[in-house]
Amino acid sequence: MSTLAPEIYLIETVRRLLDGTHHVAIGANSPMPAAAALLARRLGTGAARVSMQQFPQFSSFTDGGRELFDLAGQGRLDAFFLSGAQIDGRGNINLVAVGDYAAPKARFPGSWGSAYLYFAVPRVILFRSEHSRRSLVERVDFISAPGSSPPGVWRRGGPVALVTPLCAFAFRDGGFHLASIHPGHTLEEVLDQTAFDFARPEKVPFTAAPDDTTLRLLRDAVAPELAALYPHFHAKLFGC
Amino acid sequence: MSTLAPEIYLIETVRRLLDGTHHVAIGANSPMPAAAALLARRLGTGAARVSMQQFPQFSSFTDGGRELFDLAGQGRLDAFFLSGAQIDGRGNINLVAVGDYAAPKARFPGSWGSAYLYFAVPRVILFRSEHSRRSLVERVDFISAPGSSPPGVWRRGGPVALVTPLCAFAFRDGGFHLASIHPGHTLEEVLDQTAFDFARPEKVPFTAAPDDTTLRLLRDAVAPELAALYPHFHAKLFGC
Amino acid sequence: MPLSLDDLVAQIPDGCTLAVCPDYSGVAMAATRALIRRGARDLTLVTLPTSSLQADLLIGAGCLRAIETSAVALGEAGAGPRFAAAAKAGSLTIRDATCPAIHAALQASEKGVPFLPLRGVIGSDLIKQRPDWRVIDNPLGSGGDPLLLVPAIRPDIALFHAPFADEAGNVWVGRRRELFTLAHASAGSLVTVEEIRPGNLLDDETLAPATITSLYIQGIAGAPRGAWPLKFGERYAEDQAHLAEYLRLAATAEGFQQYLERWVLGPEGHR
Amino acid sequence: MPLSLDDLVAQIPDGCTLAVCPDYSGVAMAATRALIRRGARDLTLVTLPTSSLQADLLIGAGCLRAIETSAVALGEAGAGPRFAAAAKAGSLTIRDATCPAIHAALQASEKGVPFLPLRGVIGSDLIKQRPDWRVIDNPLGSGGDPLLLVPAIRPDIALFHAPFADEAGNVWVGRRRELFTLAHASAGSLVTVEEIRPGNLLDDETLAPATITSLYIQGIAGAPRGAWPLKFGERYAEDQAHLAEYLRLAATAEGFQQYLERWVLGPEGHR
Repeated sequence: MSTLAPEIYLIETVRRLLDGTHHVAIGANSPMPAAAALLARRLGTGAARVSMQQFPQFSSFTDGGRELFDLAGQGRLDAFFLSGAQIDGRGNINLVAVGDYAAPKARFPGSWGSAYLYFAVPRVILFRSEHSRRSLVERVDFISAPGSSPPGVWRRGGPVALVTPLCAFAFRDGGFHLASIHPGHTLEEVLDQTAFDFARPEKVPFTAAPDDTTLRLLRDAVAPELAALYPHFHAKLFGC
Repeated sequence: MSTLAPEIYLIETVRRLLDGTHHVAIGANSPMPAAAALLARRLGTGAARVSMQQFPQFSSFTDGGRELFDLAGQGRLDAFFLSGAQIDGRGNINLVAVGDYAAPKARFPGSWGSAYLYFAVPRVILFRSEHSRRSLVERVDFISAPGSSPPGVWRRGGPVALVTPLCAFAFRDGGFHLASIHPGHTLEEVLDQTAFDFARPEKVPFTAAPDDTTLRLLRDAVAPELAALYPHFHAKLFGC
Repeated sequence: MPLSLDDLVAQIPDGCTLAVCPDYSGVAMAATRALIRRGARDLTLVTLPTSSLQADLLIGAGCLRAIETSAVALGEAGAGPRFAAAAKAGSLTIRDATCPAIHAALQASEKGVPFLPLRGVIGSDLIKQRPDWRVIDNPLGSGGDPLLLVPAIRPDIALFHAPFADEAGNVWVGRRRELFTLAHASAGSLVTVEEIRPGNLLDDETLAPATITSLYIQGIAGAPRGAWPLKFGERYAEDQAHLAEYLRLAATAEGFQQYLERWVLGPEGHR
Repeated sequence: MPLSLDDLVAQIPDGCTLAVCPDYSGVAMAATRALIRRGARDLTLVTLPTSSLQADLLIGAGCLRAIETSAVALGEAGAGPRFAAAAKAGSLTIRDATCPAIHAALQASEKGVPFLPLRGVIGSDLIKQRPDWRVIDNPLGSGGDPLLLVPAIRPDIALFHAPFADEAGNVWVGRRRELFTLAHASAGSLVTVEEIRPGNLLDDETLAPATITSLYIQGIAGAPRGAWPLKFGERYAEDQAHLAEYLRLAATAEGFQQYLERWVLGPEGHR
């Protein structure tokens, strides 16, 4: 098991988070979510339909750029992935700026569709490739999209989990709960690198590895698909 | 001049009402407005673009059934034609029912797009093929679309004229003004057959015939176009 | 994957809201006859934005509880005869609308919002008859600017006829873009097609732009000349003699029954 | 009928509101370089809904007074460098939005209504920065249902790149349906195309459905590889080396000037 690449744990974690979904959409530059969704689809555990607009073979949109948002509004999208330059303990994400909005210390591209999709999609999986006190903050400087809403506010979904290179958090009751730590990492590391408070069980399990069937499917069926979409990621993970 | 078919006067009347328009749309089963618009286009006096959705060669719509309404909302439609089972002296039109709405004496198809286009199109020309006290009433039983609106109500246009087989009315200040009577008809006839009050000059002119150039263009250039669209109307007007 | 007509219309349950389209879009007439044969009841029919024979037949056959429409017209003859008769008898709930209001109501559903605003209509008696419509003062104006809000309509099923579908369940509709809105706005779409083509339409960048993807399609049945006796785009014209016969018979309840027995319930109905 | 690039961009007056689209739609980069060469000033740029190099170049070259956008991003590198620099310096009015809000604002303009409602967004700090947006209690709800209203945006000009146009001034855009909304919502559209084809696209029932008609098109210029160095659909990929060079140079104001002189103002800019 020690021979498994760290990415395999991320893929398996996200694959499980997609259990029972039908339609999963994935944005640009997202090799890990793509691998997880394609694996779920092959296993038949979820993501029967995977939409990735930037790849023609996975783009089933024919009504322009608004179709993703419209179909999410119709309830036709079950899961989506978001991230944030900053993510805080209440699940708020910041894709805009650090510091004062009017004179920021750092400026990011913008909020994209987050302020809408975070509400419209039942299951939003947060993924942050940098696990640090700079990225996982106590309170975001700008709320691009809030992690939860007061009663009465229309909201079909929101964050269900936050996955990082160190661990996976579940999101419930407005906050994060440490669900598992990836093999090779420790609770101390997680506590040290996370600026927000989170709940945790007395004994935090290690993130489960995929079983043999899943692993075989990943290597035999998903890897070739992935090679066509994300050659660098594929090469890193499976060799050339 | 006595040799001109009555329809020629209608066509010329409507042709002049389209002076200076750019985009004119015409609904189904409207041979006379079609002839007038095509004539204006040939003369260069108006209707440079004529949209008739039911004829492929005149259908420039590629965004579905809503495009007509959307482009009217954008201000891209200059003139349109409407009618009514009943039309009253305030320019209100009724396309729904005669008698009590809940238990009507007569029921018509419905309001179509009138309740919107009457507001959105700067120049709406009313055409009614039956000039009688039954069709031109004092007060409509049901207002599909009102002829005018109180100040403050968004309204880009409305009725400019009502053309019938007997005469042409102009619409201004919320009511109809008799503009001309078609040759072969009389003021007494108009007064007798119209249930609503209307203003009139001391001496009501006869409807002008098209000049020779216009008449030649109608026969040489517009008639062949018309033959392809409305063969019966063309045959009646120009012989087979 | 393709269903029989009977299996297709079996997915239209009694009491549901069914959305249909005008002649120019492609009307699923063969499926409509199958729906009448299966004895559908209590449907609410929504026409985007008008209808002709389809609505009139469903009304005459007693399939409808209510209709939302901007017009039920048959050619130059005026109102559909069974529609007019039902209106006079008060035997059908009629929600009179205007074309762009129905477009707006379905676009609201397509976008997942509770309503869309619509200009015009203020002062029309339609508003008096539509307690579900709301006139508010434009919240982005400076006061005194009445504005109509049209609530979203979310049909259970959209039913229409299209030129062709592929084996993957995608449907090509050409210029008939209103069918995209109809499919997006409805929970599921049932489609009859002239033909089913091999392969996947989305692989063809010329055909893909006018293709409604399988995401929205609940069932497809092959039905060559499935819009008869109505026209279907440039493919076939309306059967004028048949429609004249319909208008003649449907003028009375007895005549309509005769029509129904011969052209819908009887063997000719399977045409 | 086709214009030169210079004549095309001469129709974009200083101070106007210019609407553009993301890489996947087809960005008129050659025309953007011509626009910078003509010294455009005080433009308000609206991106439906995001932009990359185009917005960053226009910002760096000092053409913009304001931008409304959901993101200005260059590849995986994050924010456009000149966009980020202008944000930090406070030298550009930035109206931060979220993608579906810009779609809604342009659809409102397409439909001629003052606003469109949008679900979500409640509780986002975006609302604090957008005094033009309004949150109301859903007038069709039963109270306590906050709903965002996004006002219509009516650009003076839309500018984009498309595969081909015809001699009649119609433009084929394939699957890029957002360009229909962009063209409908704007007072006029200026388009660059890879090629101009003889005949009339509307005569071809396969091509017509994905064709924006001449009614909306104000001017067309031929510009083979007119999206370079960005990708253009399946026709060509982005010039990764060039974009890397841009990112390297545009990290500083001086480097950006160097880029501008070589790749926009100089002879290479006419590429």
